[in-house]
Amino acid sequence: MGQQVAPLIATDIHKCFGELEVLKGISLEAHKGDVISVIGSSGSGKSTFLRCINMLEIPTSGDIQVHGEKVAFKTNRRGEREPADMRQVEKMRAQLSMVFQGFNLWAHMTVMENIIEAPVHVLGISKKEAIERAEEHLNRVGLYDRRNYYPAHMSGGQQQRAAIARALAMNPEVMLFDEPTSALDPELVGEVLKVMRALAEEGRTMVVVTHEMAFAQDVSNKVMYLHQGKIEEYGDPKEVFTNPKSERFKQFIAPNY
Amino acid sequence: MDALIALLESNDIFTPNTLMQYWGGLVTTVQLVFLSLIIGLVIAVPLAIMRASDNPWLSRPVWVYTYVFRGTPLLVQLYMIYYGVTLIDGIQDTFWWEIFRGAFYPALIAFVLNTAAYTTEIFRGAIEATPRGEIEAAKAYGMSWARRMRRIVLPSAFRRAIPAYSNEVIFMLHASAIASVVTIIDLLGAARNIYAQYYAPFPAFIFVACIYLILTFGILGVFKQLEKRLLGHLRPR
Amino acid sequence: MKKTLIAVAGMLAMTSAVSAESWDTIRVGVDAPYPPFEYRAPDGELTGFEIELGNEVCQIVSGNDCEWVVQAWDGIIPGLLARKYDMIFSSMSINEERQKRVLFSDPYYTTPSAFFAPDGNGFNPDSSDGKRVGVQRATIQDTYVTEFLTDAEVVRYTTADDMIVDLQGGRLDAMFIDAPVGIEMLDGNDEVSQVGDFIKEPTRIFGEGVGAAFRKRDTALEEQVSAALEQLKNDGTYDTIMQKYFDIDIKL
Amino acid sequence: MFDFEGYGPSIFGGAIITLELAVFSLVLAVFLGLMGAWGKMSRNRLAKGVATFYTTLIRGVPDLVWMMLLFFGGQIALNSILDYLNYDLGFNLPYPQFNEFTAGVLTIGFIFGAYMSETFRGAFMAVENGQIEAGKAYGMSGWKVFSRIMFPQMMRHAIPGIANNWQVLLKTTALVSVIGLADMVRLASEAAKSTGSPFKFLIPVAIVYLAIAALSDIIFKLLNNKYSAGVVKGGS
Repeated sequence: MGQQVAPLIATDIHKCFGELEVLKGISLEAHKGDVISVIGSSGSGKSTFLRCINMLEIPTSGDIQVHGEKVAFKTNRRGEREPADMRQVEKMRAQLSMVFQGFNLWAHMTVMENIIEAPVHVLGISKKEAIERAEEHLNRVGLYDRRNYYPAHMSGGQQQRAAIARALAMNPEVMLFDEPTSALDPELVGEVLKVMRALAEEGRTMVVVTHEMAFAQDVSNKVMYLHQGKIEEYGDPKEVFTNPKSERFKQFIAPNY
Repeated sequence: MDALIALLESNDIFTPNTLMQYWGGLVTTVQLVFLSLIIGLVIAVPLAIMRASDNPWLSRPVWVYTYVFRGTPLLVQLYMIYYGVTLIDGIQDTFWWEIFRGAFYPALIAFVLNTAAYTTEIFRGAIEATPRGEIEAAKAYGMSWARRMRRIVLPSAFRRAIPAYSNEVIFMLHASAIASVVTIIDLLGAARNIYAQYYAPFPAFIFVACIYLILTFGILGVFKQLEKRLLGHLRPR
Repeated sequence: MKKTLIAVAGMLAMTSAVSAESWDTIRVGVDAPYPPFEYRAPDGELTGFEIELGNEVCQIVSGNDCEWVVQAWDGIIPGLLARKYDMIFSSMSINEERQKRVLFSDPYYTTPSAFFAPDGNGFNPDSSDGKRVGVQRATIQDTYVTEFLTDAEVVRYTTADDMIVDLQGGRLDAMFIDAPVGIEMLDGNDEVSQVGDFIKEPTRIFGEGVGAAFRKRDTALEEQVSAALEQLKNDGTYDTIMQKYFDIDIKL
Repeated sequence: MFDFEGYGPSIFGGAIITLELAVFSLVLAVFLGLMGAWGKMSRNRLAKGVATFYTTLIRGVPDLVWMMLLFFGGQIALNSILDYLNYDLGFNLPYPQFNEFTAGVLTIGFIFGAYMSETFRGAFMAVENGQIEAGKAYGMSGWKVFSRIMFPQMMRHAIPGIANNWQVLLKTTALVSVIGLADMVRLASEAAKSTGSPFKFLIPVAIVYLAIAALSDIIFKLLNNKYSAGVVKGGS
């Protein structure tokens, strides 16, 4: 534990869908500059975990702490857990920006409008300033000349880079990536990974749910392997990939060697 | 011009007098349809949001309203409102009577309630068709419910609703012809007067059919342009 | 059920041949309700002065009752020309404008027209500025009001009962209608009464009484009907029927 | 509440008329709709032209205007032709007569035939070409392909459209009351006017319409299931 408060702490997250328990107590602590890859086969709960972090799914139990502020919960009349204060959640979400598997750009807005939407209307930044910053981010992801395109008129790779620019524009504490390359054609994966690699190198705090083993191994400084809602393996990728403790993880990474 | 007047005077039916009647009818029809649509639209937006809500206390009453008004003939609704208002106790002595005495406002109310019901369902469909991902993205960026509605859900739903809504506009234009049943001299009302005056169904009704045809395709043209402009973003180039 | 069968038969056959000359049944156009001349009893059957008189005429000419076809007033002459029926027996005043289109029998009754207004609203036909006055579209009353009450707002109705409802509901300041019809329809209503005298002038508009109307080519039928009417007026049948419906003498 | 002042039976009779009118009109509309769809998809330019003209014209003009035009005008047009033949040329042809019911069926059927054309055209186009080719490949005749392969598959796509048109058609029958046919709306509104209590008669009429609509919903759902046999329903 450093003196600095970790930007994101998730403690003992459980999530049940009806009878089915998808997450069985997962904790994660992201310090400034951490790049944490969350890997696992499909159904392991890794996406659900990410969605619990920014409360798109409400964790059945466990706590989320963003920049030292704990999200408060209450129990509603039907006995379900829900956030006590939606405004707190909204504030918290604004500090964690998410990049989705399916891009989820707003289809009725151009790239530029997508990027400045939340900064202007959630953070309250002036439109002029938002546009200036957006241009900077667009340059960074290499889409400046596409700023007035609508999402439907761009390739998947371009859309995902635009979505990353949208996430950057929030100036987030932590960026969450939910399988950002899974919906892309193989030849488009590279351009998105390149952008993510650059972000990692400049010290952004990132939590990345991914299937890209190379990214997990080379770029991240921590790897979390989930199996059936539990952490099977956690640690430095150099350590974990060369010397796995878990038999399952061995099998999981085997095809890559 | 002289030739035109000579032509007008040489036939029974298309005299300057009847053409003025048609013009008056056109103005009334356009007023009725335009006002109904605008007011109907304003009512339909909040109703559609309620109707799309998960809360049954909000969505059920709206469902009942749209089901009844979409499930019964507009003519029956018009009769109920037109004849019904006179039964309100003492309304004849209030200033409201100035408004409801003529047939225009009762008809307008019937049309508004009818079009609002259809429009509500059109918008509900469009709201529910908003891609889930886009809403999740809005949540993930810290937008509140109201902001999500205003900035993401409604703008995209409005655009998606345009094709269905253009049908509703045409439907309303055509439905407005029943205003003539309660003494309103709209386009069809003018045609019925002229027909009864000269016992000549063909000139009277075919002429008015042509005006409706022009209005219909005019409206369709405007909506085509609107679609091109506002829905271009959804079509891959 | 019978109606259904007729409808189905009509659908299947689409056509029912009617020859131009022989008259087994005469189809007669009538605008109902227009009491006491023609109206529907609660059981749905048509009845009234003209219905009874018409059936007598049809009995003489064809040996059967008339086959009544209800037709709103504004479509009644086109309906005749369209052969939806062969005769109009529906309080149609004989006047020049109509004689251009149809052939009339000898007149069989005459009635004046009159204004009716809710009591106490001070309506006066001579100062009708801005008043809402109801008439039936394309009637002689319509022609009169359009010509003489130029300041009034003329509201035209397809049927008389629509107009009465609006008069009672307060939507109209007055209506101008065939006097016996007005009196009959407002029977028992003590809030509406006749305003001014009976109006029968000018003859140019009000014509010379009411006649049955035919297509111009059906002169033979017209002669038979006129003869039948004459016979009924002479043998007392006419008077018996008239006394059932009227306190005044309308025979012509 | 259930005192209809003696008008009950005649209004009930009107409801039967309304229903008959709607059903016969639907049959005619389906027939015209199939013809129209065939015309629109035909390579024959005349057929295509006629079908397009028909659907465009119908959809551009209000139902009530069509009714008045066809009801008042249609017979006159027919009769003036026959008048000319009979009186001036000495023929003795019968005059076909359309009563209000027949005229109503013809008018409504004619109007909704145009809407049905679009429904059927869309449905025919939704049947995959491969299905037809497979039929041909097994030596089926053109009619066999149509009746055994095309039609049953087309119906699955057409049923939602037919259901929708039916619901609109049902309400359109009310307009015939304006022309003078003694349907449910006509009889109820006459009763309403002569008794001065509009709601007493019009609300039951509205309920009958809602009931017919709800019942037809169920019937179309059953039909839909029948024609959807073998179709794998996709998840949401």
